[in-house]
Amino acid sequence: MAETKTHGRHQFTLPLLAIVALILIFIFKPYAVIYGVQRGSLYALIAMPLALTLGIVGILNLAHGDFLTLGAYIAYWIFNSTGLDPLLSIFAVAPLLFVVGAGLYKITVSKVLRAPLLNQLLLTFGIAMILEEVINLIWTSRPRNVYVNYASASASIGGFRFGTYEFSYLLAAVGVLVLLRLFLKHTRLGKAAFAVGQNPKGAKIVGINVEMIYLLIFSISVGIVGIAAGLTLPRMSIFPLFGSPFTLKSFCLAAMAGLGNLTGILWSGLALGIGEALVQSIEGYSGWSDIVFFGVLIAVITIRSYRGSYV
Amino acid sequence: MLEIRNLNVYYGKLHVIWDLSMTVGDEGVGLFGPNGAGKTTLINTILGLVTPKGGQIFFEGRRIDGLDTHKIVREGIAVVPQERELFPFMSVKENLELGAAFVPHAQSRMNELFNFVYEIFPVLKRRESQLAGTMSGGEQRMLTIGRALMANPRLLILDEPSVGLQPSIVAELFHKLKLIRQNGVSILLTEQNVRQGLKAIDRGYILENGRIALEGTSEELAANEHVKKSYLGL
Amino acid sequence: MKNEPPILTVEKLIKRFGGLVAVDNLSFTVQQGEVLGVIGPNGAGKTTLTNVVSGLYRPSEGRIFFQGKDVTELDAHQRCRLGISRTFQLMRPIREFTILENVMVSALFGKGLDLKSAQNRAREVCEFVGLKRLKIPIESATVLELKKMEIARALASGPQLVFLDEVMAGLNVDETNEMIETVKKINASGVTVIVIEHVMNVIKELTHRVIVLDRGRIIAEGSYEEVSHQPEVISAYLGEEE
Amino acid sequence: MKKFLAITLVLALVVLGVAAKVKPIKLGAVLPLGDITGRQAANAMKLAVKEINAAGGVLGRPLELIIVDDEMNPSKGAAAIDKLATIDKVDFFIGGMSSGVHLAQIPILKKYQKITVWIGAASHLCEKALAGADWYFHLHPWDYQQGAGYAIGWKQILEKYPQVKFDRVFLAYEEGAFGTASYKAYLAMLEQAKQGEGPYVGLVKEFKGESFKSAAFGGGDYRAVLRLAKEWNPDAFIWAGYDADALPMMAQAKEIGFAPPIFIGAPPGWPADFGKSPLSEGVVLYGMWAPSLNKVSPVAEHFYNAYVKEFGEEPATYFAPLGYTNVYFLVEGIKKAGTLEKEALIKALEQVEYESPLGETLKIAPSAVIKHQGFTTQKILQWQNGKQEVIWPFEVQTAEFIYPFPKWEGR
Amino acid sequence: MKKLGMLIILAVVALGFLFPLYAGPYPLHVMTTVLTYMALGLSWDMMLRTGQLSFGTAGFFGLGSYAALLTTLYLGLNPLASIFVGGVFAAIVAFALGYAILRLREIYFAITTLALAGVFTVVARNLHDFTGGPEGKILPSAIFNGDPTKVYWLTFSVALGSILVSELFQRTRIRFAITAIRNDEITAKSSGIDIFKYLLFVFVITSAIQGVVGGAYAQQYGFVSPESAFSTNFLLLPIAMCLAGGIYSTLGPVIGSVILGVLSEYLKLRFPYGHLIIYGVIIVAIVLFMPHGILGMLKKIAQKTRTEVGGNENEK
Repeated sequence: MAETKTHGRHQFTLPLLAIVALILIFIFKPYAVIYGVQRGSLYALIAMPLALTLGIVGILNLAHGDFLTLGAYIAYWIFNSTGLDPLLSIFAVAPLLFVVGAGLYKITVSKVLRAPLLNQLLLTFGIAMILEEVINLIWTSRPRNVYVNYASASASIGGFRFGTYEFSYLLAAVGVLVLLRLFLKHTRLGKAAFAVGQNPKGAKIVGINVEMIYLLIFSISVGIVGIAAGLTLPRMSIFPLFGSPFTLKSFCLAAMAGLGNLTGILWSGLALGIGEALVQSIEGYSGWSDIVFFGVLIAVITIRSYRGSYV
Repeated sequence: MLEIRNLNVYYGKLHVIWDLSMTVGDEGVGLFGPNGAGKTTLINTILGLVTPKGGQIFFEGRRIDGLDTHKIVREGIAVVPQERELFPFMSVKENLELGAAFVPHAQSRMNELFNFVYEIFPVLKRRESQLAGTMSGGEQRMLTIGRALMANPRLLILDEPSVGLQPSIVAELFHKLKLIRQNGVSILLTEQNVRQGLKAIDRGYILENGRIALEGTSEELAANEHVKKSYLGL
Repeated sequence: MKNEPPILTVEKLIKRFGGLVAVDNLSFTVQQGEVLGVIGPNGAGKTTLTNVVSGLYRPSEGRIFFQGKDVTELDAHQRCRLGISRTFQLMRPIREFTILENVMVSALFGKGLDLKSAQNRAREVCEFVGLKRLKIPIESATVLELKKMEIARALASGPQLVFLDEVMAGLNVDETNEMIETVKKINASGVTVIVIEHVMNVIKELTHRVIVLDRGRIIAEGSYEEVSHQPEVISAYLGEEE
Repeated sequence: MKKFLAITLVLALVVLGVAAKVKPIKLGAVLPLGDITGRQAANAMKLAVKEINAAGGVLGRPLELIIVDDEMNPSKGAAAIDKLATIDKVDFFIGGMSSGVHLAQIPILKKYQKITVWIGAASHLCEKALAGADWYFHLHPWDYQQGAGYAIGWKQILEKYPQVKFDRVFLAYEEGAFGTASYKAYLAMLEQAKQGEGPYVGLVKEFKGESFKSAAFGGGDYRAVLRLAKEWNPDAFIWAGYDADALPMMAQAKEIGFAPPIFIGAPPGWPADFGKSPLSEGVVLYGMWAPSLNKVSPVAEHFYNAYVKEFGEEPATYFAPLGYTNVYFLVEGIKKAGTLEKEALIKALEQVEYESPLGETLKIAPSAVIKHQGFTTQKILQWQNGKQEVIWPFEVQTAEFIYPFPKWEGR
Repeated sequence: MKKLGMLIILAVVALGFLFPLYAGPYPLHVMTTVLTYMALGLSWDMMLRTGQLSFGTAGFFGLGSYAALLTTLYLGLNPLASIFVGGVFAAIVAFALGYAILRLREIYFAITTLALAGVFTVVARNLHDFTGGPEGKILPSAIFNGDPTKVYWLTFSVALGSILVSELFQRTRIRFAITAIRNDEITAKSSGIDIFKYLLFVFVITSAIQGVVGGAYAQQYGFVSPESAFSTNFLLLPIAMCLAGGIYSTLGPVIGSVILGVLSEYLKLRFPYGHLIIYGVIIVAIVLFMPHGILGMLKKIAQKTRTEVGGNENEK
């Protein structure tokens, strides 16, 4: 879970370039920036817990997006039976998912901690399948929605009219990031988790209960997904495969940011979100927007590998 | 302080430690023997990283075999493993802090322990904010010992502390171990460099093929013919 | 021996890692058939030097000549095939292979033999270094066996020059003595050897010539007797005691 | 004694008779059971079979329905046909949903040449692959037929409601096969119209299309395309996507303040809660069926009530009444032919006129490529007060057309 | 002992080859699918043996599908020849890309191959006129006019070919090279192995196999579209099958694909609703209780019985 340190001038030139690019885009395609920031922060919000699990527990969770689905259905169910606002239901969904995560960790994940990466992939792939199909059996494939008035609220500033709800993704992403960083840097438990991520054996011999940390981090990650679930529910349709595309996106963001770099995930998410929104706004070429995602991803990873190779 | 009774350890079908009994009191104890004799296995077993098939381990009268590693460490045993097992992306200070943070009887005395460690290894004080991963091998070894001391242990276990270190550092290291010993910390160490090792301990065991072949005070061992020939090269 | 062209020539070699200079403007030669010792404090750049000469790292500056040929731009596997081989301080066996198979790898690819002859060659080399249990999996091998396997692998590719990086570390006196004999045998078979060690006995026993590195530079050069009495060496490396 | 003999004889006859009757007519259905469409179509088929068997079966024989899941996977769907043909030895194939799966099934269907009645697979690619297959009956309108049908509908609506304008049409289509096919069909027909041919002559004067990524495949941000549409200012805005896009599309249109006079959604199905949202009011949709048909069609009403009673849920997609129709249509044909013999049955099926729960009578006629096409048009409906009301065809109209699309303010 | 093994192998191959003669069309169809996954799984496993986890299986499968179908469609190429073209095309693309991406390792390589497959999909979807766009392209008729026996034999040959290549990898010096690379690249390099050459070689060969399998699949149905050709089914299912059977071997993927392939079909018939839940549970159970796959478990059992019978455990 190390924040990778780039030293020298690069530290300043890159963000500077990014800011210049952002201003240029904003002048020509202001909406692309707004939409991009909104969607990008959602990607980041969902990717951060995945990266957390990957970095500390060392598990690549293919069922990550399906926890989002599960959380959204729980929020939906709460809404339908009690009328509780989806945003408020976060306070129920996140703890519930935390418990689900803890249970799954105990029953399955803890058994494959020392297994090869591939076995972990297969395990979480199986869990993803079970989650998707159970949800499908209970709620069918028919999409569900929750309508709340504020989800389509908008604001106008000087002739710009834009939706405000999705800025909650940005708020949540920044909030989660700040809290996670505070947790990892400044609490005893967080430091322990950070240590476990770097060297589990070393952590054991200084008296850290590594198993407990794994359980905690895995459950926290799943719990954070519950926040995203509550936030997206008023804005999106949910269906059994609703969350699964986010697994891939999160996985990509984590790789792009560099393993364990939580702040980098937010930046990567924003960059990809804006890139996507930009291509989507070009008439006749919106179908190519996916290629931005893959293209930027490949470019970043390849360039990083050339720079980072020790030969 | 530490008592091992009739310990048997297997790796799969391989019998690594045979019916081994030994004790460590308020003293420095050395564990010598050729490669593959089972020294590291024994240490790992004491720490709960390896589960024994039979026998008991007591620490200050309490049975610790079967406990999880972190619980054993919290009982008051600290270890300096052969592979340093540091936290490379944390500073020297953070590494030291973590040494104490999870051990109840060390937490409250954190400042005192910092002073103690910095006194023994002034270099750590100077490098306080350096990332552990960027330090040289010798410095990392010192940091590992420092981290173990931060746990305010009553027993400090060191596994081959001198391997790969330059002669001047090795000499310094054993000098420091004496200092630590004088502070009332019991020491159990394994060492190939028996000549140096004997200086830091009061008593020693020779471990061969998973069994104790010989035991005695450091003087007795130094005078023993077998030890002289095989371990001291005389 | 002195008048022959050197087997290895290192010229003004520099290796930087970011801001750190691990090898700093190093020049030396190694004569065909000699045993050269390289000693120095931890972090002096001994292993980096091995890595640069064997091709794992590209030098930042400087040139390396092997048997008169400039090998600076060649990859590790190419240098291995030319005749430079090495062992690793932290042993790096192929965990899924048996001892024999580990040695076979370098006979196959370093020497370019076919499967059958590679196996024969591997057996010969293992016998040469005194390995007996050839078909055991790595996890049941002892440290001594692994060290021998490292040497056997380095020899199986048929090298002219071998780097032995701390092969004695962690061995007791008996084991060390056995290993010294082995290295002598290797040298006697015509292979030039560069020994990197902390164990001073070994350096004393084995080497014809010693270079002492400190912070990437040569601070002393000569026979063991000569260098071990130089004050710089004592203060930087040996320490005041003994 | 005589009495005993008589009883034995009667009993034996009954037993024999039952034994003879027991050999059922086997219908093999292939459907995606994991999807709501397939699941409900399967339910409706079961319902139809149950009803028919309760009424004494066909030709004195009961029906047996064997359903195999295609898992929306082409090779699984194709294998299912083989399984039904050789293991279950079915007499007929029914079912169908995805065009992609069907394309893989067509070579297998051709191998067995059994009479096949299909309710899904609207792609013209399938139609092309089925050229000359006279044993094949396709009930769902082909993609291009749907487009043509809407034109007829809108023309009639324009006549009835003169204030309605349909000159500038914007199509937002999802970038996958479904949406792209719609877009291409529109382009082709408008091109035709320029030559003075086809249903769109005199209807749409200007047309523009742009794609979006459906929420069903991880997309769900429509604001770029909606903004484009808003700037273009169309009379009618159509989106061709999936049910998952429905409500978010409305919410985002509201967000950017885009309220075209006609707001049309053309997904294959609608999400469960769409009607509950005030954003649904006034949205026009294309479909084949709605519960509101109960008001005008007794068959529809019967089907609806029977389905709800049997399964305890509402039929949510028109594939439910289609599945029901699928079985009844075939059975009507068998009754008419009085035999299962292929040629005779094909002839009979060509003659069948089945009054379906879809609110129209099913008749077979040739399409552009194949000989046996069932329905050719979809209906134009509108969400009103949370329900789908039929606007067109006027024969089954259940509510007046709300025009223009109500403003966003206040909802 | 060795002779007996050879006989068993020959018998199994013969049984497989003659399968159409004694099995009905349905089992034949299921086996054809199984063989498709088997070949994909083997190719993925071969790449994995170098230590490189590829998620590009579906990508090269799709490239092969498109190349085969489009050459038949536009150039009128013989379908059988077009399958070969599918393989060659995938190999060429792999060769070109390999230079850029084979420096990447572990998760970065995996993600990049996955992203490349994504790029292929987007390109295929957006070149409307050439590839048919999202709707895809269809041929007038499937290969062999859809004759299931011939289609089976075609797929059987492809799978058998993959098995042979896989065995070639296992029995020659290639095994030493790629196992060494997988375990420790630095050791491999220092032992004289040209790592990049071997990685590129294996990447090209396995991509070619994936291309051929894709070509055969496309020709089997005479149809190609982005959704079907680049379906994640062709990525995840072969991986699951390999892991269930046991990785780093020829037999593992073969066993895994047959067992999981047949099992999934059986479950579907037995439990029309929710069968995928059971399938998922089985996968989870395999990971938890058979971490080395079915093959690994069989080996363990065999070892146990051997030692219990009194075999010499110290040798080997």
